[in-house]
Amino acid sequence: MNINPRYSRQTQLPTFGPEAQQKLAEARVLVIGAGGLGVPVLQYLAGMGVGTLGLADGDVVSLNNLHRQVLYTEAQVGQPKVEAAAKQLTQLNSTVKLLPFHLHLNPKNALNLLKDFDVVIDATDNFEARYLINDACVILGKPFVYGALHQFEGQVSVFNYQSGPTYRCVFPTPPTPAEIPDCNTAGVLGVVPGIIGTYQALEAVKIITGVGEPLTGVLLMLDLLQNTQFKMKLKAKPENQSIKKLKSSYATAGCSTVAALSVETLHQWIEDGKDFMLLDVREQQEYQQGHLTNARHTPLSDFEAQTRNLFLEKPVVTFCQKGVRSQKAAHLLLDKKNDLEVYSVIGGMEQWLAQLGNQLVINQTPNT
Amino acid sequence: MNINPRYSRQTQLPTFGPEAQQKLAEARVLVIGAGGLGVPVLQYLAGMGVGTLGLADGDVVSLNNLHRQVLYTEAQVGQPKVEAAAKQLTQLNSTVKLLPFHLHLNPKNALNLLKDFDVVIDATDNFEARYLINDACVILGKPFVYGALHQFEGQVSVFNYQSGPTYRCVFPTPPTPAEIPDCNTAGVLGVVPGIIGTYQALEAVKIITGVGEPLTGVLLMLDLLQNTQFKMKLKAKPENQSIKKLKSSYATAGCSTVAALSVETLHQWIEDGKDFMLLDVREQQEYQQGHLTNARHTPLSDFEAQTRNLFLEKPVVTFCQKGVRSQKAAHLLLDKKNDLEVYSVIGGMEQWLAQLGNQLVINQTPNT
Amino acid sequence: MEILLFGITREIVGQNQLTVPTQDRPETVGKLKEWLAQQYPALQKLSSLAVAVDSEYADDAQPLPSGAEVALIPPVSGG
Amino acid sequence: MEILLFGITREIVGQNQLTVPTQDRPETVGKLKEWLAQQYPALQKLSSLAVAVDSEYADDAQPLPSGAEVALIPPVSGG
Repeated sequence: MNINPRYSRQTQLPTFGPEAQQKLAEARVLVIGAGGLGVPVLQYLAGMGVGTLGLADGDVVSLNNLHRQVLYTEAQVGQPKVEAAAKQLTQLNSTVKLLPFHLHLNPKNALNLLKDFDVVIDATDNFEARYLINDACVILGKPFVYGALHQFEGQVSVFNYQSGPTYRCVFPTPPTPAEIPDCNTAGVLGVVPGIIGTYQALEAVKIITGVGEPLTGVLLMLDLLQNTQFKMKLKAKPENQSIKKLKSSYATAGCSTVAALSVETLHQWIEDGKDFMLLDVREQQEYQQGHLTNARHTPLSDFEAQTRNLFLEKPVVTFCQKGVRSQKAAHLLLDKKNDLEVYSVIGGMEQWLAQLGNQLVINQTPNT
Repeated sequence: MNINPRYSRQTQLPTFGPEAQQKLAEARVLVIGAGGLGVPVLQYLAGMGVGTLGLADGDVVSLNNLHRQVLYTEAQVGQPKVEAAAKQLTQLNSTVKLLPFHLHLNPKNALNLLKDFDVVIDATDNFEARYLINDACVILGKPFVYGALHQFEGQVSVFNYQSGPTYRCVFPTPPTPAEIPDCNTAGVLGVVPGIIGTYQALEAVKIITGVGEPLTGVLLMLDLLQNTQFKMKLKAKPENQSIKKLKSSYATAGCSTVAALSVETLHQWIEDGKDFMLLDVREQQEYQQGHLTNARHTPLSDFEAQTRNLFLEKPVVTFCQKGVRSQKAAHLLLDKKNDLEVYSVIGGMEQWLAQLGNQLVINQTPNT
Repeated sequence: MEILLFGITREIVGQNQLTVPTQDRPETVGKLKEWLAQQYPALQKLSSLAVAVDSEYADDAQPLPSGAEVALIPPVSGG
Repeated sequence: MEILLFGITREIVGQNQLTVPTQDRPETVGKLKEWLAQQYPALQKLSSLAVAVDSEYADDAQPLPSGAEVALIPPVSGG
């Protein structure tokens, strides 16, 4: 067995050894969510030498992510998280095969995305994604490591492992937004997802290597303000293990998310010929003064009528002058179809002109 | 009160709010050790917005650190950890004042170093440093957050906080190396110090902000293989709270460490006029072919005699052709004086010539 | 009977723990939920609320012995 | 009497837990240490070994009641 000096401190652990290291090297792990939980999971799994590490996230780095998403830099604000993360993680361990997926998980892409991995990490921050991950893992027979938090409390468990209980065996149905705070609105102390995420990384290592006791059949609750823990033993319920098909939508009304898109990424998407619909929601005069080459004009003042007959199937990118109206338009679209993949371009036309000049701009009149 | 949008997710926590954030901004925290424990402590304290963050460590980044010290990059191997860490942390949060100290803590520098900080984090990996930190904190009246680990077990506590118990109230005297594995020789699974370090960061936040219950008067033991925890209530013993003076040495025989030094840092030290002794341990012919301007010739073949009358007081840097003999020499010096600050230059003369050419080299003859 | 609270149930009740008076002691988990809904109507709207009895997940039909340690565990979604 | 083991004491004893036979039950923490030293001479060389009795730090003189839960906690230095 090839012993890599890089991992010497792990392989010299009597209970770990080169055998467990080899299992890590052969493992394919998918981390869904590259935020507060995903960052420590990714950092430690990459550092420890997981061979293939997929990372899926549709968001870009925001300044108010940095207090807890300590992998990113101020200079990466506005960049897609998976790109930023892959860049950082490669510098930490260039021997890990990193597979970044810049997307929001949805019922159309989930099974295809998950099928190539051995272990899935649920590092998301909303119920929609959590129930979708659960159902997809049950259908595909993949174990997944669950982590979630509320203020100073955390929950960790390993679900769907060796016929063990699933997430639905604890919480059968998704709560509505009126019941439980969801979305990206609750407060989080920076280090709390750091603690929960490191626990998740360790559970992934246990599953992959067989070292230790994975948290299967148990929900671990951590109260980090008081440093107490509580464990609830779980029972597998057959009706939750026999899911055969995903639901068409997992959206809990009112809690869909608009992803932010940087002008660089938009430019890249156009150059790459990515299949999406670009909606320019500015008014007639603004549009005529200069618009992107492939933008469809759907002014916000008449948005409902303008979009009534649109076939909302592919991802939609909304675009305006400064990035405010495009947010509103994006939310209007989500109200129509709550599992739509929607992006709003940060800074809009002004940002585009500042960073990319007249590239791909039609009818731009000089500022006089 | 100034509300920084960067920390919006923290300040919107009802139990935290802008007041706690302001306390973080005003806090001065010293993290001793920038290794497995120190890295997560530094990442999260910097991310969360601690105003002044000192980091003290005398080591350089090694390849076999990267599995658990996930802040560093492969390109930083060989650089002093505190420099590498400061560079990374500045990119995460440029508003934190970072104070890097490239040194090994010793009884001469400890009190002066610690006195300017409010809270100390013991993120070291040896008993020598841990007892020294304890005693220095008791003398100066500073609380410190203790974290340590053994295989898959971790210990966390807050010591010397508001007249609470100290480290010596649990473990009165340092164990000898024959009793307990120490030094940098035991195995560590990458994510285990990640979990303990994030707990330490949270305890530091509790002390600084007054939010939650700090782990004072309690030793928390985590068994991470089985996900169990055990708490031992502690009692403060007056004899441990009345320490007035540091011991002259905390070294536990046989467990002193040789720090690695890069040629760049050595060059910097010479340029800066830093006060240290440079010993070239190569043989006569090698030395004559070219040696650094301020190197004293003490060949390894006659090392004992050559160094018998040296006054070993200031830091010593050992230097050879490739970096192997300098390691041996460094250990011989430590056998003579086990609290000596000793560095061995990585790659020796060959590395110097490759990176710095003939700078500061005397009598270099061309390779013919 | 003591009931440990977690997540949103702490905020609804306003404390980390709750005591059910002896004379009210419900016989099953289902009856306990009814009692809770009466005392704290906001708890009623939690469609997925796990109940642990002596540290094990319990269905509504499960009896509650007199010395049982009960915990209310709602789902949480943050990350 | 059951004794929980941590750190190096697990390696010395070879398991995570230890049972003291009823007929041997020591009366104090100090006597327990003597008993342990006899059974596992390697434990004797631990100069700093904390003993918890019912989750509280205990000095050698502390009596050991019959139902006591004991834990052996050695210092650890890794980081």
